[in-house]
Amino acid sequence: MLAAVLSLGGIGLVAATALGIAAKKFAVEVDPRELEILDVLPGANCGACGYPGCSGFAKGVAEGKAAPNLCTPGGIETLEGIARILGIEAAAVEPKVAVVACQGDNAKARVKYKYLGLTDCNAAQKIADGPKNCPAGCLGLGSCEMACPFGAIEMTSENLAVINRDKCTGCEKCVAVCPRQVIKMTPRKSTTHVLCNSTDKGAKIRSYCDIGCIGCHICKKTVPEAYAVETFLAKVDYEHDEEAALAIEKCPTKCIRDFSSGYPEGSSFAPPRNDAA
Amino acid sequence: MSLVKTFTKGIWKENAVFKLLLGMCPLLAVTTSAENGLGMGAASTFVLVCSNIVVAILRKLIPSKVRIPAFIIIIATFVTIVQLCMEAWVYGLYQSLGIFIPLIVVNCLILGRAEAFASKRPIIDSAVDGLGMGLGFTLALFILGAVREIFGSGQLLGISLFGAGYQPMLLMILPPGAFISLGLLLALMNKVEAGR
Amino acid sequence: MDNTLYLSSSPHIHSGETTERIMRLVIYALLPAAAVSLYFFGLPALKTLLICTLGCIAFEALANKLMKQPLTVKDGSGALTGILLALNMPASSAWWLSLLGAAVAILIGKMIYGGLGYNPFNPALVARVVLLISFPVQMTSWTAPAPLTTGIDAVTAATPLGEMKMSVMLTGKLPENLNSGMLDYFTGNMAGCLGEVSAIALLAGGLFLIYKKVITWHIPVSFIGTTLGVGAIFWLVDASKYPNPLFHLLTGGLILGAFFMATDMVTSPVTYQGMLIFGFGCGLLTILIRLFGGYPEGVSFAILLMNAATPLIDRYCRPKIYGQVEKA
Amino acid sequence: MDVKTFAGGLHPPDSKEYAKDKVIERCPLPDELVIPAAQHIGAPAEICVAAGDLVKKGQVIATAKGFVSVPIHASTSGEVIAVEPRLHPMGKLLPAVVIKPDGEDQWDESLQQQDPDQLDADALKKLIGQAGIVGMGGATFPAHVKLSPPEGKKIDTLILNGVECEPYLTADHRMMLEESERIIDGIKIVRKVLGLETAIIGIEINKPDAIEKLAKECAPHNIKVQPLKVQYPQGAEKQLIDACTGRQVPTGGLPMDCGVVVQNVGTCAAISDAIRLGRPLVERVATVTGPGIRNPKNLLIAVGTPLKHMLDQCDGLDGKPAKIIMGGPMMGQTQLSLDVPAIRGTSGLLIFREQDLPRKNAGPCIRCGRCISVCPIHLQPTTIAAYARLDRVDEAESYNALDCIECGCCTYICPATLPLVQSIRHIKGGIMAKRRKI
Repeated sequence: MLAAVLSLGGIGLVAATALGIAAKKFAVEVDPRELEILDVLPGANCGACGYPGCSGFAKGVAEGKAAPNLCTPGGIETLEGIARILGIEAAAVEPKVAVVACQGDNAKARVKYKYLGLTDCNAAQKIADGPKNCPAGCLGLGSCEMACPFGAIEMTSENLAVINRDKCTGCEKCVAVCPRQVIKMTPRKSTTHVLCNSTDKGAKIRSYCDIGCIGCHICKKTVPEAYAVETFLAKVDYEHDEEAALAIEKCPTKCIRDFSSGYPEGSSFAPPRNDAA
Repeated sequence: MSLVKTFTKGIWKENAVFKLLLGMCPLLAVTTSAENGLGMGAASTFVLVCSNIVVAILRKLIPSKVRIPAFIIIIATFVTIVQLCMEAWVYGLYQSLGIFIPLIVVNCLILGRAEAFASKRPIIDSAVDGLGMGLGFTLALFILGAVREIFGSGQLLGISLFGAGYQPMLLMILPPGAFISLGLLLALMNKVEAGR
Repeated sequence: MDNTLYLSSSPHIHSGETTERIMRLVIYALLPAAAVSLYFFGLPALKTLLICTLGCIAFEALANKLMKQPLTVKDGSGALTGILLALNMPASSAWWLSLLGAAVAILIGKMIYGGLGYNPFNPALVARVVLLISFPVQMTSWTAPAPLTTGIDAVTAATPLGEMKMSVMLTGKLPENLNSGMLDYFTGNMAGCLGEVSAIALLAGGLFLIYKKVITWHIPVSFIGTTLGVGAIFWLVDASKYPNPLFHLLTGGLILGAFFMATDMVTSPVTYQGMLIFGFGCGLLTILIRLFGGYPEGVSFAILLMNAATPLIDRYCRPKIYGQVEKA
Repeated sequence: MDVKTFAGGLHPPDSKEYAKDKVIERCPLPDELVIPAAQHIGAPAEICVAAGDLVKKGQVIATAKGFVSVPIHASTSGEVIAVEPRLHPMGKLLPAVVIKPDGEDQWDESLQQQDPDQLDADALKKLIGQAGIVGMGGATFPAHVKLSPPEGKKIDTLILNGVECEPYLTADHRMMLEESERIIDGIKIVRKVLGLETAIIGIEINKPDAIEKLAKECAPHNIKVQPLKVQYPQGAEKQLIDACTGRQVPTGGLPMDCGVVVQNVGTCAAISDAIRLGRPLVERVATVTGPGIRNPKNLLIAVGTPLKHMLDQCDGLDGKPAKIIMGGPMMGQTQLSLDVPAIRGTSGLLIFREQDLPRKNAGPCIRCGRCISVCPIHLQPTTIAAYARLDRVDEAESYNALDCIECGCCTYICPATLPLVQSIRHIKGGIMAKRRKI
């Protein structure tokens, strides 16, 4: 009995001493804040911050190399968490959401040719600048859908990309992959958007699309403070989101949409929850 | 978090097997029958509840650097208790579970709860968490054991289901059967989850 | 107005080779073996063939429906799996055994990985091995061949490989009459799975596939060559304990496996070099399992094990590309 | 006969029966010639005429910009009616000179006839550059650049490309039969420029008449005719060099890295004209063929002739066109409209109707390995394409995606009808973009 106690105790003592020495000698300094920050990050490793994964970003923030407000998917909650850990003031980051500025699906926009080949917008764009007559509209081959790490993008039954506002975290992966720059980052709280990306003249747009912005200025005349028209394309001033919705009825081509009333037809998404909340 | 939530999350939302994939070793090894699964589940639940309580009691006394050895000793104590009790009262089950009873010590589910929950929360919470997690684990073991027993020997809890004409599917009792049925069960769970 | 011209990336013509055509040719190549099995085993063989084939097609359609995919049964791969599975079953298989085999092959062997092209293991072999392990008695209840002409009721018998294993295990020696039945082995007049019995029918089908350029010679030759070569070495060492290579060739599922199962494109390497390695591995494992393993026949296990090694082989076998030369 | 070839490739039905016996016909001038400024690899030429100018045939209308560039010449005499963006065979609107022919078709008087024997290599090279000669096989690489190997590169062999491995096309075949004298003269000039003796003409054995004729006529000039097995893509530089000499162009290198210069037979004929007659490259032979054309022909066309006009010379369309292809069916480019002009690199116009298009039934890759066995570069197209689908640039690069010559063999053979070449082309763009970034 005694021998057992002594031998086991002895082994324990020796091992503990060795471990203790090793722990002191080979200690790796890890900033404890780094782990804490990693805890508050969403952990999607989406790369929207520009760092390789959440741990890379946590390290960057802890070392003071990265701005704490780069994590768009995490939103205000994450930012507050990081600010608390670092003991700094939370500099508010405007939460963003991506919007496909086009409604020219297969039913509404004409094609330049029938495309055969790889289901990839970038590959199609290389063949005579894409199969659609519109030089700036959504090609509908789903490159953004593939690129989205959050499953927030779907192609409608008529092949138009639609982004789910509840799922979109604003990581901008889709923006990077779209060959036609038709996906725009917009303030999350603004729900009214001009869904057209073509700067062609009205007559030309009418020749290839039923729902493109023709630059008629009617929206601007209706709500002057909320709209501006540049190169035949209307733009919403997102500061005046609520007023902007007043022009939707007046738009002759129906290219202005208030997302709080639902997504373009052919989409399976349920209307977004109240964005402002 | 309310106590009810603490309790129920272990059964479905954070089910040790179906959601966290913890405690695979006993899960795959002993679930050759529903009875074995239940026995293993009960033993693990007991250890889990007791160790969670003791860890919660001692959580302020245990220095964080040696917490893992301390947890292991606490868990090992209860495992030994369970082992001796089972040997005394349910000898048949004890024999069929064999080495996997002492191996509860290294079940990462138990250590995981001690580390992630009990060492940071009060006693009552920890006990409820342990109970919930344990029951969730037991449930998983029972389901897997039942599936394998039904297909592998045509019985459930030792009661013959299909009569003499049934040809048992031996594979389900063998280790590959555990992997295949677990995989299919997980797929089913994910499907159910995705459908909600 | 929509333009009606097609634009695409080059090339603008196609060989006309299709997945369906490949599958169809393999099915044609299996017909002689199926016909021989019908001759020797009669109606039970027909029943097994039909249940396996129709079962596979039905389960694939079911899986398509469940996973909300377009129907893929038209590519013929499901039917092919069914035929291959049937040829790997004993003639006397019960209906539920065949049906279960079809379910395992299609659902667990193929569809859960994403369907044709993504399955790491040959589906028919997955099913065969699952059945063999689950129901060892039923899967090894061989019927002695009873050609339609004789009209005798089926009796059970052991396969030549089974007899060999039993004899070596009991007496340490090969059975006396081992070499007496070579001609029967060649034509298929022996006990065994439906499709593996007739070497001549299988060879005809295999050569047809090579002639039609559906498969290349690499896997069959290196598979059979290795089996014979290694078998010959053991035979030369001790002819009383190890059977001669011809016996290895003609009995069991070697030819069926080498021409039809190991060459399954999805689960075998894509480069010639890789195919040779793959065939070598299959051959070596087959002979080792036959001579030293617990089961009398090792072709299925050997192929499945090498299926698992295929990604690795593909990773390391790359053809030498044009232009990897010194700059002049 | 000592017939050679290379490893890999395949043999699609060559479909040359449409036009191979049709003697080259001169295509009358259209009402309007559209001559784009970008007709060659390298910097586009700079347009130096304006609307209203009167030009003569052979007059420079756009000047070369940089070394890898050539001038563009008026293809006939007439009035420049517009200088504006027009639809280019690339499928984009690009700057072009629109000429209304005056019907006189008068050559510019300033063009001088020269005797190549009196000129040295540099002078010849300069004249070839000024005449705007580009590779006429379709690659349109400026010829004078190819003929100017950098210091230290030893060139010992000239290979003439008379392979014409693209199905349907017969322009080079007819050239070899009808214009063999000009071709041989061009070869002798190129030989002089490069200062070498060995010249080999590679011709596939599905053109036995051309082999026979050239072999007979070349013998006195110490030019070898090499018969080649019919195998696509034998007309690709790298494969042709392999077939004729057994040498391989190092990966990432040019033919000159293994001591070889390759020229198309049509290019040689153009070089002969450029020196002896002083005539720049303003016309070429193109095959108008395909099942969608009533009367396929080999036409001598002025550069800038709209495709529609070429069609009219062949009695028009037989049915509704589904695909208009400039070039051959394996590597040609589909066109948006028949208003596109033929340019210097236009070796053919091919029309398919709906029923001539391959059946499309793209399924999953079944890993049959056919693409690997036919790849003339011995790449693994299916693996590269799989990485391309996932945008895994580094892995695709490690499988040598950049060595792909885009010949189309893999896509042609693929039983799953996957667009392998397109995937590889796509990821090649990704690799190049990554390299530029670093």
